[in-house]
Formats: sequence, structure tokens, C-alpha cells
Amino acid sequence: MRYFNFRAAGLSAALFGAAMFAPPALANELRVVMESRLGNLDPIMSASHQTRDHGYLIYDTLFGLDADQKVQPQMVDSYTVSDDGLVYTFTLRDGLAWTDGTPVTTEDVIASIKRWGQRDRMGIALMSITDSLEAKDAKTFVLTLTSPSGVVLEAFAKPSGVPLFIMPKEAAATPFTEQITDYRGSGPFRFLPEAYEPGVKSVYVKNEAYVPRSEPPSWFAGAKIAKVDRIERIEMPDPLTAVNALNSGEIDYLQTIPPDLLPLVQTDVIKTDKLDQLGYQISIRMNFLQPPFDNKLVRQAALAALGQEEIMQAQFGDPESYQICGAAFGCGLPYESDVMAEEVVKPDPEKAKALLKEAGYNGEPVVIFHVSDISTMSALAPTIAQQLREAGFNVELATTDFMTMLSRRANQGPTSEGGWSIFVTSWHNTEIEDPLRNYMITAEGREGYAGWADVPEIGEKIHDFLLASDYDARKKIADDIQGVVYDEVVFVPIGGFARVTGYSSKVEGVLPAPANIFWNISKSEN
Amino acid sequence: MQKVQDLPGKAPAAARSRPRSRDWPVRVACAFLVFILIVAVVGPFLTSGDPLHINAANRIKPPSAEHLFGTDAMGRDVFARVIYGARTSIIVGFVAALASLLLGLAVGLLAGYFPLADATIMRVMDGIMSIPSIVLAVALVAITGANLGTVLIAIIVPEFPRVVRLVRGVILSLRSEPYVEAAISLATPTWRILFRHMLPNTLAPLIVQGSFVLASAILTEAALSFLGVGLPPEIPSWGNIMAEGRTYFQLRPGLIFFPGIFLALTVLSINLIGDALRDRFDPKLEKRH
Amino acid sequence: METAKTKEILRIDNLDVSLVESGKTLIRDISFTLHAGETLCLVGESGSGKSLTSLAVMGLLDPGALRVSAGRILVEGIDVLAASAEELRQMRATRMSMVFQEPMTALNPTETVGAQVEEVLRVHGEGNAVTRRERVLKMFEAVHLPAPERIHASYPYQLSGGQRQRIVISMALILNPRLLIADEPTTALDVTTQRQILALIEEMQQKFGTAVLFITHDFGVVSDIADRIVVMNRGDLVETGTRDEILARPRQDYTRMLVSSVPSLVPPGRMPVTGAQILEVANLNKVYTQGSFLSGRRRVDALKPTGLTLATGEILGIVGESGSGKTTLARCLTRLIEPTGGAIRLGDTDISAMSQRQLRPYRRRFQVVFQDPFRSLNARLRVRDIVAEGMLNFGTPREEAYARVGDLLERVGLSVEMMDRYPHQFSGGQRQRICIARALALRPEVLIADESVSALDVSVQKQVLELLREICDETGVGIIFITHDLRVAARICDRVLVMQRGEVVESGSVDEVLTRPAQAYTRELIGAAPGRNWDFEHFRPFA
Amino acid sequence: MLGYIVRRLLSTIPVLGVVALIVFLLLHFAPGDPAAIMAGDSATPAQLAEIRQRLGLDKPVFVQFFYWLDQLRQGNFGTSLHSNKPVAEMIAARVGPTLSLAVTTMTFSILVAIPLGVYAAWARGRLSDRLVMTLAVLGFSTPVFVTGYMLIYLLSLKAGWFPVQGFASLASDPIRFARTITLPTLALSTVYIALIARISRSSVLEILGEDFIRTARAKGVPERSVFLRHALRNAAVPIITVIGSGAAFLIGGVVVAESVFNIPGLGRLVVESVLARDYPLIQSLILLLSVIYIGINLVIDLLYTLFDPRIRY
Repeated sequence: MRYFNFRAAGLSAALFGAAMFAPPALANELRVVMESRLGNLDPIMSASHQTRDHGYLIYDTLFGLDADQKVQPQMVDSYTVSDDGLVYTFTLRDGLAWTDGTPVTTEDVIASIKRWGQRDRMGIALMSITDSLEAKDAKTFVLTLTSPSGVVLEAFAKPSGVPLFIMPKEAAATPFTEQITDYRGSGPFRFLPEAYEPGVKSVYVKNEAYVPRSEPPSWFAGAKIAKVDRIERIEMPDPLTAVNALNSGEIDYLQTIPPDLLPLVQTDVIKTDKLDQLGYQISIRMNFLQPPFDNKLVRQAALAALGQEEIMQAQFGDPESYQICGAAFGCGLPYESDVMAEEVVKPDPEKAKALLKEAGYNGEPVVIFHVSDISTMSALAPTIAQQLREAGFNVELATTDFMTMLSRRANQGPTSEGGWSIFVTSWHNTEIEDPLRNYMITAEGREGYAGWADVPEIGEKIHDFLLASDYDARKKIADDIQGVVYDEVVFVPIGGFARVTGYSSKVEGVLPAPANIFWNISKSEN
Repeated sequence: MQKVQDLPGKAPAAARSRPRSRDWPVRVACAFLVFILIVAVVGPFLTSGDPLHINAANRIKPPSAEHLFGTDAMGRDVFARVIYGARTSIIVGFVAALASLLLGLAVGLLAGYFPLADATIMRVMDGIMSIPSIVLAVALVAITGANLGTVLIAIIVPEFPRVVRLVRGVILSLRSEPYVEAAISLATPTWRILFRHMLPNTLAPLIVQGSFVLASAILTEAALSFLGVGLPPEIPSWGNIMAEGRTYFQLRPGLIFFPGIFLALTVLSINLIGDALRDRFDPKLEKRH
Repeated sequence: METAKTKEILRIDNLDVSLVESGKTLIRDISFTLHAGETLCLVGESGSGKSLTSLAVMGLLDPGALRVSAGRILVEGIDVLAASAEELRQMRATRMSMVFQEPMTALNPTETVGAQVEEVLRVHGEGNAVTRRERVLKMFEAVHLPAPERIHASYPYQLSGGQRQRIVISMALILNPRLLIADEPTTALDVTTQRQILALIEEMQQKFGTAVLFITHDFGVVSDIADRIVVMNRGDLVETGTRDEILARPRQDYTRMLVSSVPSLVPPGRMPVTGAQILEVANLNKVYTQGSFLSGRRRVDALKPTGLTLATGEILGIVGESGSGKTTLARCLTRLIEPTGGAIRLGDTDISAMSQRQLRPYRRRFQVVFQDPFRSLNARLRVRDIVAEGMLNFGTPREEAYARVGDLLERVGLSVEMMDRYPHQFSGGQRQRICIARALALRPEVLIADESVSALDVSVQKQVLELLREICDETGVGIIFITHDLRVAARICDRVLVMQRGEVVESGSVDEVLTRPAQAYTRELIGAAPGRNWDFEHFRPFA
Repeated sequence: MLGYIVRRLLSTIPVLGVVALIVFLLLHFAPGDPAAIMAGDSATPAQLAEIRQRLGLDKPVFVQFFYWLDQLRQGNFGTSLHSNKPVAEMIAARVGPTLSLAVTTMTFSILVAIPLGVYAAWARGRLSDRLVMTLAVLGFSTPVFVTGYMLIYLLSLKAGWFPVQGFASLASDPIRFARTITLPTLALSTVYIALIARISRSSVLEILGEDFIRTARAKGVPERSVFLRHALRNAAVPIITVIGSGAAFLIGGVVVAESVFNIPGLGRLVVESVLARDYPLIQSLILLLSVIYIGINLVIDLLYTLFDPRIRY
């Protein structure tokens, strides 16, 4: 409710009158603060995790990954795969409906898959081997491939990056480069566009028409039952402010408590938990096009200079709150590998110096993007810079906010013309857990992901991975890829972390999952 | 405006002179500013700590003998950072103030003496001045990237139109002074009138204005850094230390208060000295707006 | 009446006033008395301490800066210095009141004058709102303000200087105090208005039997109104006596000097000037347009087409009250403002339409001396550089220019050693001499003196006037002498132009104009000139 | 008067034109790319180009500028690139908190500062004057965020009297409004009070040196009345001038205070929109803030007539 309006002073009087009859705050309302701002409301266009979690509230997916990382049907009731592995036939379950009451049809689903297929990396890979995607009737559709693949269902159940959220066909008809304006979904909650105030709050109410599955909830699979009437997602840019608000009961749920602030949490009324056990991988990529990192030896020197422990400690402090991990596809995940992992984790300044000498490094400046506006990244670049300096690199930090970094990163020119040498980023482990999803290992040259490493061998191996028939074959390929990637220093993992979520002890039924999900959460009076 | 002549016969007007005992805050201010200047110059020799050295094992520690003001979120010594921060703040302040003054002086002379240029110049100045300075600075820095140069520009751009206004006002009023008219009558060339007869008379108000610009520049730098669009966090400045300390404020209030107190006292001193200068040069000089 | 007339209203005994901080005494050992119905003129040049004395009586010395360090002041027998702040406040306006010099600033600009006069009654608990208003309106009538109702609702800025001074007087007298202190009440007014205000004060005095302490520097005024005179100089009381004693038989040298310096309205008698014509002005005029195109433009004729001529060795006086256009004429002549039309022929050249750049070489030939000696010198330059500036502009080598500066300083009555001083080290008269030296440095043909002696004390004024006359006679420079003071014009000029509302109403030789004025306005001016019946130089009244 | 207002309004047009141009050029020659920001980390160059084209960002800068002006002329402020909402709506939603804070700050400051300034003028030269004035200088020498955190530390964390952050509108919850607005108001007011108290003191002192004050004393007006009736009213013009020009400080301070106290107002929107390179939003915001500033100063000019009868338009 706004107080003064610049259009007409009279309006404020009217609003004041209305406020007299405003409903009291709902007891059954969950007040939530997430780590960063919800900016974009289109979870296909934007890969932001905040947008993704917004998507989980209001959309449903064809398949969901369960806590055992098994793909389970979600909107799909049943499916069949032809013996040659080329033809997939899916049938939607009964009772699926959009929030305006119209039923969910295969037309909607096919439009959604096509939009996603233009945008998501795994989607694009899947489309490249898709022969046809057709509706058989309102509830059944058929996907025909040109060659068999073992990852079709994994792609459909992809939990992060750009998950395949099913939208009404009208919304899915929007080009993927443009934001949707139709916010109907078929998920457990309904978005209230009129209550949305960007940068202030967004409001969701229970979708009464949603028919949950009968299986118990597990990650993104099973029953998604909305147990509160209303969710108010409030923006609080300052984490300290948010922690205080959580302690005082102004909010019920805080997605991220920075490890340093954990001592402030009043444990008698607040529960803390690492809901997302998988966590994130922090990593860096170097610019292969410009000196000094156009030289493989220099890249290897940098790899040797870096040590995960110090960087992670500087950022996160308490060893409980971070993880040392040298595996390209994440630790504790299916494609974890120890190929060269030891070298990646441990610093070896002497080796770095030797390599630099061998490479004939002449002090060309290394420009590191220092992302200052994301609290979980603010200490990374300075510590990396310190380690590189100690090994003899000439380092400059280019401070920027994350958003600007993304655009400045597109500059392929030399550092003297606004170019760069190293950027730091983080990915959720579900986004890097295999070679198909993982952007960091890609090496497709100037047209590819920033860094522009050009190692065709990697691309070939990724393709092999897509077509490989079983896990063992895929694991072998993944190990090989890791070896090549580290040898070329396509990217360097810096470590892993999982965020700590805090919520009021009045709140029950909070489920662990690799994204923040709000179904099954209930709130008691006291 | 007609200026009433203070003839000796109107002696009571001399009552405006103040008793000397009022001077003590100014003296303290001068002493403190000198102290800060010394700290800015030789400070690095006063502290053994490296303001940039990250010590991952020694994060957000309370003040101790080893770290007088404690350590920050990257384990850096806050005392060393505050000391080096003095240097940053002073440099940013002085450079911005000097540049604003020079730029404002040049444009102000132009606007004040050449009526043709005046209207256009003042419209542009009005435009710049009507954009709230912090907002303009936030936009400038966020958009062109955080580095020393852009922060300086972000401070100078909103600040210099005030100097332009001041100089223009002085020049306009001097134009009708009899001694300037006398110079015109003596066929003195325009540039000579500007530089010999007018410029020296703008110096006193400029110095006063300069002190306020200096104070304002230091504050703006701190505010920008605090909002996260100031100097790169690696450069220790008081604003940066506070910006980084925000998150830990409740655990270590010193992260905000130590640099905050230094900042406030420095700006306070400059303002007090500026006030004293103004009172000395001309009690009727345009009030700080 | 006779007893009331002799009643002692004010008595000052051995008054000292000194600075709080340094303890320096500004006035010393002042004693005099003032009786009911009497007018006592306190006379002195600037810095004599006459205003301080009056403020001390009112208890209005700034307590932070000044204090009475010795003596006694009795108003109707009550010791002002011993009175509490509240008692003093009660006495003001009821027993003693004051009229100040500047009617422009003496009134609160943000309140109607009616309310301001009513406030006197209110703060002294007189009557109610209705009776107060009536009393004020009656008082306005008594001081001859036209349309009292309208004036009552007017703000000061809507009134003329004379009207404002009438307001101040009605404010001072409405509670019928026995003592009225008038501190240069007419100095800021034109002579004709001055005449009226002096008459008003006298009328009020008659009516209420008030004792008037009249502070002035102008012996003309003194000779017109004083019963008795107190002469002060630099904080000391020089001499006290009746009007005739002081004006005709001054005992002290200082008083003699002072009185004899006062110019009389009768010109000394000059030979007609026969020099060649050096300046001819024809139809020179200046029109200002005010307002913008949105609010409608208004034309103001600051100077209607005017002509004059000037010969070498001649001093041409231009006389007029404020707003007569005399200063506009001077500024047009010097091209400090652009004339709207007409011609200024300097020799054979018309300089009226030249650009400033074209004009520059001709600047040498006409020079200006301004009114305010404190603002016409750049305080940051040494006298040497000030005087040499013009010569350097015209290419004189520096050594030569400086040498000539020495000569010029000697010529204007200063010494060569003063070359290296800064302006603030000089008195007003000395500064005006420097200004003259600066103007003469270029050996101009025409010198325009714009109220050049108006800011000077009478003794200094006399010297500067003599200097100008000498220079004129010696070098043959033609001088256009602009003044509001007919007496000054009478003393120095060969010919005069009388101006009123932007045009010349009368011109002729100074004898002609002053002794046989043809125009009513000129006669009015002459009639209003204070002290015109007294021949100060010879300590006697004119026959 | 009406003519004056019309003329003043007309004269703001070139000023706003200058503002519009400055803001526009500033944004469009900057390196940030809204397309990259919208698409996130994993967008490919081709995808970005397509987004840029859709937003019209591929057109020449001056074409974009005149298109924007033309839209403004029609009252269309555009649509936020980021949230896809009409800019006018987004701004309208944020005006309330900022306006509340500005109004409480201005009111509180004026109520405190003018008496303080007059008091200091009355006590000039004395210890209490020096104390008040030194505190005033300290007031605008201390950044709003330092004051803000100081207040949070003392009054919220230690004393527990006020919530640490947040905002509730007066209409929805008057009690919570009062509790949340107090600290930001105090923090912002220190600067404003300092400015106004200083100018009040110095202009009252200056007026006290005027001749008409001497006249007032000479007619027996009590000192209290000399100060309040004669001096203060005549000092009003410089005081309200400073209140007006201080509005620029206030707007800047609001940006910081909203950040410290987490108030969802225009100030935070400025920072958010700048970081997101949301061009239509930033342009409209800066233009709006300039209009507010110019508007305040127009009102101030008109207020002059209330206090000084000599000023007529």
C-alpha cells in the first residue's frame, strides 16, 4: 500500500480510507527474504537463480529430480521410450490447469519446450538431435530423435540453469529474448502481478486449482502442496538488516545467512540449515585471446599459483561453511574425478615462478574482474590477486558490479582497451555436474563462452558424452575432459560452498533441495 | 545592491568583530587537520601493517595490540587501512576541490565578463545543478566504472557549477566597481582587467568556497564508496572501509565507527576552518548552500 | 512656557565611551546640557564621535563592542546609565526618541509603516487596537503625510525617502517625548526634501516643546536651525556656544578652520573662459527598456536628448537632485554605458558609437574621477602601479611611467615616498588625490568628476576642490563636474547646467544661474540650499 | 504572479532539456549493456544481439534520444527494461516512502533548527552559541550513514527502542510508520538542521545589524520582539533559500538513508536501476528528481512573497 502519490494528493486520502479497512496481516502468510533481487520474471529468458526460484513457485515441470538425483515424472503421468531409443511418448497427468482455469495441453508443453530449446544449453543440445516434437492429442506428445541419447529425461528434469518450466502457449510464444507478460502458471502458487513492486516485494498466493501428486515431496518431485495462503517475498539488500529482521520475527525465512553473521542468529527462535547440500562451485576462467594467458605455460603458472584453501577462507571464514574441491564436475556428484585435482587445489608458488620464467612472462598486466556487489564473491578476486602477485604476476583489479562484469566480459580486446584476463563466477553444482550442462569446460573459440578457449577436442568429447549409452562410458569421457580442461587451464575451480538458510521456529516442513522451494512449508501461530 | 559605506562615524557597526575567545574551535580544527595531513603523508611509516595484505586466518578480529582497530572481513589491518584511507580521502578531496575551483573559475570568468556566453553557460550550470549531486555521481560512477578518475569526475561535475556561480557573481559585482570602471577608462585591455583587477578579488571567496568543496568532496567520495559505487574496494578509503564493514557492523561496530569518526572530524575541521576564513575575508560572503 | 523652555531635559557630564575589547576610548570627557524647546547641533567631521554620543544617550551602544567607561547621562533627571534594561526600554519613545540618517533602511521592510508606528504605542501599553490606529492616522496628518489611510497600509518600499523620514519622525514623536535626537536625519535626502524635513522638525518642536539634539556635519543646516552648537573632533569636545558665537566668533582654531571651509552659495566671481572648444555633446540620450516580452516592455528615459560644450580650462558644473540624469550623462560621456543616441565629439571625432576596441586609443583623452574614494582604487595594487596603469596601457616605458607617478603625486599634494604604499594606508581625501593623479597621468583633455567630493569631509572637500581648480587653470584640462550640491558648484564652476528628470532645465555662467535663476526649479533648489544666508568663509551673515 | 509562474515554468524547459541530454548521453556512452544483464551469465553473443535489437538499443544514440523525448512529450515514461513494468508505475510505487521521509525530515528540521539558530544568535559569542554552532558544523560534517549507524547502534541495538530497518506507510500502519521513520528522519535531519540553524543564526545576526533594528530598539520594543518579530521575519528569505537549496542535500541524503535503513523509496530505486542499467527507469528518475528540485525552488521563490512584500512577481 502506498502512502503518497505524486499524481494527486486526493488519492492519498482515498488510500488512507481504504487502509482503515485493509485486512490484517494474514497469520498464514510466509514472509521471505532471498539473497538478491528478483529482477526478471521470465525464468526462460533469465538464468538468474532468483528468477528460477520464482519459477518453481508458479510453474511446474514435466519431470523432477528427487533427493536421490533420480528423474521422476511430475506433470507427466507416464512415458514410453521406443527400443531404439529414438521415440519418446509422454502422457500428461489429469487435472493440470492454468491459474485461469483452462486446462494444460500438449500444445502448451510443446511451445514451452521449443522456447527452452532455443535458450538452454542442454535444450539446444537436445534440439540438435531432435527430429520432431509433436502432439498426439491434448494429453499425449511425441519426441523423435535423430540419434539416441541417454540424457533426454535429465534435460527435461534439469533443476537449475534454465529448467524446463511449462508455460501457457500464449506466454511461450514470446520470443525467448523478450520477457513474458503473461504470468499464468500451473504450479502450487499463483503470482500476483498487481502486487509486484520490483525491488520491494513480490507476492504469491496459494493456487487453489493445483492438483498435487500423491507421492511424498522430494526435491523437485512428488507432492507440491502449498501449505500457506500467501508468500510475500521482500527485498532486503543488506544481509545484516535481513538477519536482524529474522531475529525480530519481521520475516520468517532468510535464504542466505552469511557465515560471519551466524553468531548473531538467535538460535532459540531461529533454525538454520543447509537446505541445499549440493551447493555451488566457484571458479575462474582466463582470456585465451590476449596476453599473458594466450600462453599455455602462463596459464599453468596461474593454476599452480592459486590455492583454494586461502581464497575460500578469506571469503567464508569458518571452514564449516566452504568445501575444497578440485573436481570439474563437482564433489560428491556422479562425475567427480580426481584427475589433476590435487594440483588444482594446492598452491605451489615455486612451480608457478618456474613456469612463468619458462614462459618468458614480461609483466603483462593481468586484469581481474572484482565483483564487489555480491557478498559471497567480494573477497575472491583480491585474494586471487594476492596469490598471483606472490607468484610474480603483475595484477590489476577491475572493480565492477556483477551485472556490468557480464557486459564488460564480452570485450575480446587487450587489457589496454578495456579487456580482461580473469573473471570469477559461481555455478550451482546442478549446473556443472556433467559436461553437457557445464559452461566452464567449454572451449568453442571466439563464438563460445567468455574466455574463448579453442580446444576442439573438448567439444568432440562432449558430443561423445551426449551419445554415450551408459554411465560408465560417460564417466570415462568426463574424466578425460577434466584432464584436458586442466591441462589447457580452460577454467580453474576455486572451491565449493553451500548457503545456510535460516527460518523461524514457527515454520515447519522446510524441505531440502538444490533450489529454494516453498511448497510443504507451513507456519504455526506461535 | 547598494553597499552602505562603513564610515568610522558609524562605529557601532564595528560590533560585528568578534571576541577572540571564539577562535579556539578553529585552532583545534587547524591542529587536527595538520595532524591528518601528517598522517596522510607519513602515515604509511607509522604503521607496520599492509593495508592490502589479506590474512584469511585472521578475519574480523576485535581491536588488539597487534591490530589497534581490529581486522576486516579479509583479515586486513583496519588501523593501517584507516591511516592509508586518510591519504586517499585527502588526495581525492584536494584534487577534486582544486579541479572544481579551476574549472569553475575559468567558466565563471567567461560567464561573468562576457554577457553573450553567460546565458548559455548558466543554463547548462542550472541543468547540472538541478540533478542531485549524489544521484548524478552514483549514475556516473556506476556507469563508467569505479576508478579514481571517474570518482573524481563524479565529484567535480556536480560541484563546479557552484564555483561558476560564485565567480560569476563576484565578477558581475566587480564589473560595476569604480576601480574596474576606472581601469576601463584607462583603456586597460580586457584580459588585464580580468586577471589583474578581478581575479585577485575572487581569490578570497574561492578559498572559502574551496574549503567547502574540499569538505563536500571528501563526504561525497565516502558516500559513493559506501553505496558501492565509489573507489575500487582495494584502495583503502574511509568510505570503502565502512562499506565493507556494513555487513559486520553488529559484530564489529568499529569497522564503521573508526573510519567514520576520522572522516567526520576531518570534514568538521575543514568546515570550521572554512567558516573562519569566510568570517575573516567577508562576513557577507555567500552562505554555504 | 518660559519655565518649560528652560527646563533641563538632557545633561551629559564627562562622558567617555570606549571599546570593550581594547579599552581604547573613542569619545572623551563630553559634557553639555540641552533644555526644553531648544535645538542643539552636535557638529563634527566623520570620526568625531557625534553619533556615538547620541547612541550613548539612547542606551543603544552595542554592548558587545562599546561601553560607557565614565560619566553620567541624565534625561529629565533620570540616570540613563544606571537604568535597568527594562527601565531604559520604557524610557525610549516616551521620554527620548531618535531619528536616524537613512530613511531607506530605518524602517522594517516587511511590515506596513502603520503597524510599525502602532507598535510604539503597543509596546508602551497605550490604548487598544482601534484607538492606536486613530492616533497613528492623526500623527500622519500632523507630519503632513498625504492620504494617511493609504500610507498606513503601505510598506516602506512604496514610499519616497521624504515620506519615510516623516514616518520615522511620527514614530519618534507619537508619544511626545521631551528629547528628540536627530542623527543626520536629512543627509541622505535631496535638498528640497531636506528643507521640508527640517521645517517639519521645527514645527513639531514648536508644537510639543521638544528638546532637539541635532547631529550633523553640515554647517549649512546648523546655521539654519541651531540655537546652540557643540563642535566635536576625534572624540573630543572642541567648543560649545550659541549659534552666533560659533559661526561668527569661533574661539578654537579647529572650529575656525571648519567653519571657513564651508562653501557658500555665492560664487567667488570668475572671468569667463575663452579657451578653445574641446568637447561637444549633441542630443545625447539614454533609454532603458525594462521587463521582458511576456510582461510588456517599458521605456525609461534616463537621459533625454542633451547637448553641452566644454572648452579648455573650463569647469562645467552639472547640478541636479537624485534621478535628474546627471550620473547617466556622466556615464554616457565616459562610455561606461552605451548611449542610445546622439553624438559625443571629442575634437573632431565622434566617439559615441565606437566599439570598445575602437574607443581604446581615445580613452587617453577623457578621464574620470569617481565619487567613492574607497572603491575606486584596487586595494591590491600599490599606488605606483595604480597611477602608472594608464601610461603603461599606452606604451610608456615602465621607468618613465614610474618617474612621472612621482611628479603626479607631488602635484596632487602627496609625496613621492607614498608610491609604494597601498590604498588602505590613505585617508579618503588622499585617495581622491590619487584618483586625480591617475586621471591626470594620461594628460587628458577632458576630466569628468562624478560627485568627486561628495564623500569627503568639508575641510578635505575644500582642499580637493582647490586642487581641481588649480589643475584646470594650470593644464587647461576641461572638467565636467557633476554634483548635487549647489554650494560646491558655486565654489568651483565656471558654467553650470541644472538638470531635472533627465533633461537640462537651465544653463549659463555660474553667476547668472545662481544669482538670477530663470527657472522655478532652479530657484527652488537655491531656496532649499542650507546655510545660504551665511558667509562662512568670512564668519558673517550675508547682508 | 501567474505570469511569473508561467515564465518560470517556461524557463525550466531549457534546464530540463540540458538535464535530459546529460542523462541520456551519460547512459548511452557507458559500457554497461542492459541486454547482458537481462539474459544472465550464460547468454551467447547472438542471443544478446537479438535482445538488444528488440529493445531498440542497436539504433543510433540520437534516434533513441529523440524517440525518448517524443515519448516523454506524450506522457509516456517508457517501460522498465528489467521488470517489464511501466516506469511511471514503478516510480509511483516508490514515491510514498521517500516523500514521507522527506516531509518528516523537513518538518522536524525546520521546527528544531530555526529556534536553535535564533537562540544561538541571541546568545552570540557565548559558550552555548559556540556549542550549538560547532555541533551544527559537526552535523553536516558527518555523513548520513555514519549518523545512521550510530543511531541504529545506540537506539535500536542497545536500547531496543526502534526497529533496525524497514518501512510501513502511514496509511497501512501508523504506529509502525512512526517507529520506522524516526531513525532515518533523525539521521537525515542532522545535516538539514545544521544547515538551517547556521543560516538562521547568521541571517538573524545580519539583520540585527540593520538600521531598522536600531529603530525598533529606539522605540522601546522588547528584545524578544526585536528577535522574533523584526529580525526573524526579515531573515526569512535567506533561510527559506537554504531550505530550498538544501533540498538537493536532502535528495542525496535520502539515497543513502534509504540504503542504510532499507526503505523501499526512490533513492534505492536509483541505485538499483543504475546497477541494472535500466535506462528508461534511470532517465525518468533523474529527470523526476530534477523536476522535484526545480519545483521546490519555484515554490521557495513564491514563498519569498509571503515573507517579503518587496518581492512581487
